[in-house]
Amino acid sequence: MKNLKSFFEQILRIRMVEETIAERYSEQEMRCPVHLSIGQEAIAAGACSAVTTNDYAMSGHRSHAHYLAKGGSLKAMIAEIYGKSTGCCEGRGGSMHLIDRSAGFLGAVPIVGSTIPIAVGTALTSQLDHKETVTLAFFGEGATEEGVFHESMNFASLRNLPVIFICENNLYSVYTSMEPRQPMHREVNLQAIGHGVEAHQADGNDVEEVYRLVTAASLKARAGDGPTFLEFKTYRWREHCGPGYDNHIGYRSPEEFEGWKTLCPLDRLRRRLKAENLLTETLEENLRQKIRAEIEDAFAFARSSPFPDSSTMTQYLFA
Amino acid sequence: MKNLKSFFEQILRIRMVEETIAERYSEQEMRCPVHLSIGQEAIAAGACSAVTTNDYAMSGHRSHAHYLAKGGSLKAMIAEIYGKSTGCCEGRGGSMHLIDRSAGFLGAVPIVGSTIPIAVGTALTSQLDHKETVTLAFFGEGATEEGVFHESMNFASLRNLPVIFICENNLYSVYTSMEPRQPMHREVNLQAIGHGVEAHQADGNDVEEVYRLVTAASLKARAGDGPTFLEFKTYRWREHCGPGYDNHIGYRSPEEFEGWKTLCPLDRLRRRLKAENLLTETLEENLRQKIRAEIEDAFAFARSSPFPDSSTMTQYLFA
Amino acid sequence: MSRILKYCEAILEATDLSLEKNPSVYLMGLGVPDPKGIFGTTTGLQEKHGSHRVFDIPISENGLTGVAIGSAITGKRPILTHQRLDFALLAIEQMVNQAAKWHYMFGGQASVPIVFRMMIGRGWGQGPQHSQALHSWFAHIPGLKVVMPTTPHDAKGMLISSIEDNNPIVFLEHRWLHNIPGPVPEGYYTVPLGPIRIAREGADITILANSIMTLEALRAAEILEKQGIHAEVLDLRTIAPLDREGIKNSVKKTGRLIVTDIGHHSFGIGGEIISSLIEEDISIFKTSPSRISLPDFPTPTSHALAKDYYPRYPHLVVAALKQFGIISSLKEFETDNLRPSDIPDSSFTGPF
Amino acid sequence: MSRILKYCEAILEATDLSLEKNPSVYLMGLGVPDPKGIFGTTTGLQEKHGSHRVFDIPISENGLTGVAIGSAITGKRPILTHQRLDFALLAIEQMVNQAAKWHYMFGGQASVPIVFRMMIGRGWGQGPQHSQALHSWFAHIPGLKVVMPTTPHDAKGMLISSIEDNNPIVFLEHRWLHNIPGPVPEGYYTVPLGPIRIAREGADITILANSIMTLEALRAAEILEKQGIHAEVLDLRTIAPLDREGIKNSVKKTGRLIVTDIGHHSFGIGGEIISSLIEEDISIFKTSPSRISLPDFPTPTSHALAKDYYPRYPHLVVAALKQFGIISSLKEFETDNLRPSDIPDSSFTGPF
Ligand SMILES: Cc1ncc(C[n+]2csc(CCOP(=O)(O)OP(=O)(O)O)c2C)c(N)n1
Ligand SMILES: Cc1ncc(C[n+]2csc(CCOP(=O)(O)OP(=O)(O)O)c2C)c(N)n1
Ligand SMILES: [Mg+2]
Ligand SMILES: [Mg+2]
Repeated sequence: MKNLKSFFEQILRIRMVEETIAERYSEQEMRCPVHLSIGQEAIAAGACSAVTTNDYAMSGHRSHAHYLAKGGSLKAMIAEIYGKSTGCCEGRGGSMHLIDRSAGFLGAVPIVGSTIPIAVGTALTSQLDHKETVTLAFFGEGATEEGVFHESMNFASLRNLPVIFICENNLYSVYTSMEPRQPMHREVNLQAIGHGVEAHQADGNDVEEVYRLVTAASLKARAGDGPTFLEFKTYRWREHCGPGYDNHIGYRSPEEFEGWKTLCPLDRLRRRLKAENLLTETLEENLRQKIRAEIEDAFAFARSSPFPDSSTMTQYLFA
Repeated sequence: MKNLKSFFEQILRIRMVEETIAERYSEQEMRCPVHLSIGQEAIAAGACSAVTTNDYAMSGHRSHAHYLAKGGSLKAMIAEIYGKSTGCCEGRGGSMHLIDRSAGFLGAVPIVGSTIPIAVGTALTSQLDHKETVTLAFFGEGATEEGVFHESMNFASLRNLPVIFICENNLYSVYTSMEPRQPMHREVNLQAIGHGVEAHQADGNDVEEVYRLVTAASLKARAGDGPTFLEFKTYRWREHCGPGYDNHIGYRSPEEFEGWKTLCPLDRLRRRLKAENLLTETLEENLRQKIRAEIEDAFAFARSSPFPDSSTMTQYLFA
Repeated sequence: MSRILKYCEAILEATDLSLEKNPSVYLMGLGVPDPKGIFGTTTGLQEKHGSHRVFDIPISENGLTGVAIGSAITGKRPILTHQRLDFALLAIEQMVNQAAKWHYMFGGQASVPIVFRMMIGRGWGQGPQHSQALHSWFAHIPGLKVVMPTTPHDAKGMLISSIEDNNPIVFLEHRWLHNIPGPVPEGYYTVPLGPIRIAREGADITILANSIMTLEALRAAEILEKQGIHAEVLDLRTIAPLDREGIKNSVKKTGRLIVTDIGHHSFGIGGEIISSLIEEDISIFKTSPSRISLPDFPTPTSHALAKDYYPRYPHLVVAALKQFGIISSLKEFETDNLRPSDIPDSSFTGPF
Repeated sequence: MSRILKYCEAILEATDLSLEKNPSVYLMGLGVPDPKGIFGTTTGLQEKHGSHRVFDIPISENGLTGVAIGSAITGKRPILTHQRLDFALLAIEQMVNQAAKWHYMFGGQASVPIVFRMMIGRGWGQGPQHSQALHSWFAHIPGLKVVMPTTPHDAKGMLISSIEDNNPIVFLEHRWLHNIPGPVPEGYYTVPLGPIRIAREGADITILANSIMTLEALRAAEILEKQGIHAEVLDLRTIAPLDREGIKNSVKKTGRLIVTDIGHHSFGIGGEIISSLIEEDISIFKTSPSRISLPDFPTPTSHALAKDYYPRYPHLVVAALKQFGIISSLKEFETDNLRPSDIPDSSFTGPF
């Protein structure tokens, strides 16, 4: 088992990065949609801790946590959100298109479900090349409504590919609950069973459980025993897109939100660490300071970086 | 239970129609691809016998049996295959695009899986209008590999729609066995369970069993209790597309074919009827004569019908 | 007639009236009944017309397009929304193979009255996958009509016409038009699908524009007016069927043409228009016509890159002057570069 | 150089050589290893190169396109086949949103070397859903290259170039070309993507054709020759990037242009070509250019309807003569109406 403290640090770091984005968004310098992952960080942290830098991960519109947990450069991410030439896509992508190939984060795009088959394709390469690489495909429960998710599951199951499907079930797609989207009489992960893929449902705010399940799935995948589907229940705290909260607009209740806040993955881990005497206020404060410094650095970097010259718009059309 | 003799007559009629098409195809007057249903007729006959003319059915490339069993005009079908103006699409569709709205056969098209969501949409109309109509969606096991099949299942399950998914599992898609297409460790119908849809697997060459299952599913659908998925195992005798046989070209063994021939749905029913003293050689011969006459009539009608004038090509672009 | 509504309100009203008038009409799409109501175009409709006629759906673009078709061939008149055209690329098979061809391929036996409402995104980092305008694609497909109103007046009247039409209609709304106000008559009225709208009369040069580019063209015309050039601005509010006559009449008069489009340049709609004119009349142009459209690159996300990606009125002015032999530069006409180029108006502060 | 192969054999050989040369190349598609081997273009490849490099797939066009992309960004060079372009409409999202834009939107960090081989159907009742040629769509999308060879020589050389290319390539094969023989060099060679091929030189009129229409254009040129008109036939074997220079050079010489295309007329590729020329040079045409393409209807199935749906060489002859002021009728040039119009050659007897 990985160090609990490293989980804590990862979750805290993601949380602080996201909160900083939220705070500063109103400065109107991050001029692109942002889908924050606050409340859902434990899944990214637990899952990415269970694999190595050589392994792959891909994600969708809500990808900051996955990118960071996988080891993507914070500076390049913030610069990308600022639209700068030092961004991870040199400004061509923004928050919804993160990539850091050196960290094995092969890309995120905002078309719901679309990186799922692509992730499966990276696993095909691993299998063809007899590499031990495992691919993590991160997506929301909404993505399982897309046909391409099922085509991907079928192919991964059929070919026994080393891919782990990590479904963050945060109960909503934008402002829409599950009710008009999926049958209430079956759990999301049952869809995987339909494809003959081993499936589990677990608490996505329990980083240790996430880590345990992804570790098992990756061992299995590396052994050539195929894909696993993991459904993690969690909750998005902030508005679907943007820096604020949206519990007041009517699609979900403030009570529901408050209820989930008590299940905060960070608080939970803090309590656990404190109970085991692994964390003190001072330790946490030191950690926060370190992270704060890193974040300030990244924002300073982003701010001071040059904008891409608009004439470079023509670059990268063809390889 | 419907009259066993009527099942026999239906299957025999479909068989004889298909065989006549096969026989005469080499005359080069049926100038379009044909996907014959010989060997699979019991599913069409059993399923369509379980519903009424007011109910709907839709299908794909291999639709002759479904169209005929649902009560589609034989003349209009043969004329369509001959490319004549009296055809069910006035020559615009051919064998792969059958329709007879007066019989509730709302259409068949040759893009694999594409009528499945359309069939679900017809069931949505029935539900919205509080009609007791049930829709039969016929397709092959290959169509379950298309994402749109899953999107359709999810929506039908979610909305409890009066649609019956009838999957004819004939083991092949064109010349490809299941092996490179679907995981062997799960049955086709398990996919329906994944969507919370009641599913059954049964012998598709047993018309009584088909009838029983579709009757139950339609009662359930009419009662507002939602969709059912039925997987019927069967076998296509002729080549995937065209009038001949293709057991010699190497993708399946002549032995496999011979094995399935012994499970012929028509022979099986004949034995059953004879055992119950419901059929004699003479009775069958009379039946054949009657059907033969109907078929000759239809072919004569098709042959003597005029071709559409090529200037009418411009008709029907917009409604 | 002097009642002022925003474009989004005009869409809302057209939908409301259509739901009221015809019980076969229903409306579905991701987020249709949610608090944001598709940029304010569907707000309150579920409460008013019931959840059997106005409802949210799963994220299954292709499947739900098929569902719309199935309900259409059994008597319904669905309106299906896509918050971005880019998402509808998942539904191309059903739209193009099925909806567009159904009436034709089945010999006219069943029609497919569906309105596909799709939004075209722009600005605030929408980027490569939230900003595509593929009207030229749809216009290339026999059996589809493609509608793209610019004004609130037309948005309402043409949406009603589209809902009344018995064919599949691709109805495209530019995100930057939704909050623009304009006069909208009360009650139920239609604006026919097909004819161009003469947004401004002039005899010297024709600027054929569509959607948001019509507004840029009108600004360009004002500037040109000051130079003594009377530009005629045509609003190509229907891409297919194309009003070839209406376009020809204007160009016959002016002898000069700029086609400006919100789609990519190459193999876009401008080629069709210019080519059709010259095929019919070799001497219709006094000088080479021009096309001002999006460059042949995906939309970059950073506003620093996107600012010169989207052509605006100065590009039209420069192109027009060039047709009169006057060489000018964009900078001469950039009067409003105080407003950032990635927002529709100063009230917009993100995030979507 | 005098070795004769059929087009399908040229494709097979190109694939075989590429699989041999580059271990990253692999080939997948419905029926790839089956007894028919995609119209003879993949026969024997699985036996030779193994089932890890040549394999059949589920009927999941969109998903497998994503799989191809995923493998491409991790070092593979997939070739994905579609037995009909019409089926690939299910995969548009992955092709257009993802494959075409990947390199651009991620700042050039990963390329997507994929060849999408798609067949364009025709004849023997292929009908509305098995015969679409949507090259103008793909050509409109920045980031895609669109290749459409006519001869076996080019089929081999351009397929090898496509496989070597680091970008997503839409490689279109007309079903009626597969059995046509022609000289094909031995061994590994490339034909560059881009430049047009001058299929026949002439100074009087340019006939710009593609795919199977190039053959019709050559027949038309022969007939025109007899009338003293020397037609230049250009084979537009690459639609995107478009060889604007090559086209211009020919039209500058001849002053006359017919664009003939296997796609629908409106908003097709002809408009782009004609329009680009006139934009650059208002006096390039001596007379109105013309487009001969498919009418704006879905393909009807019955041969009785389809026979006048597809333009053939007489249409080109009549259009060419018209540009010289000579009015003629199609019938004058119908020399081969003994062969039914719905088959590629007399050996074809159905069913597919
Ligand atoms: C194909 C497609 N359809 C619709 C959208 C609009 N959209 C953006 S995010 C989102 C919600 C997806 O929900 P889920 O997958 O559960 O992810 P979450 O936002 O909850 O993390 C939707 C519908 C899209 N981006 N792509
Ligand atoms: C979307 C699509 N992909 C591929 C094809 C080619 N195709 C025609 S029939 C067929 C076989 C489908 O198999 P199945 O659904 O099991 O039906 P069967 O032929 O066995 O009755 C295929 C792949 C097609 N028509 N449409
Ligand atoms: Mg969600
Ligand atoms: Mg089958």
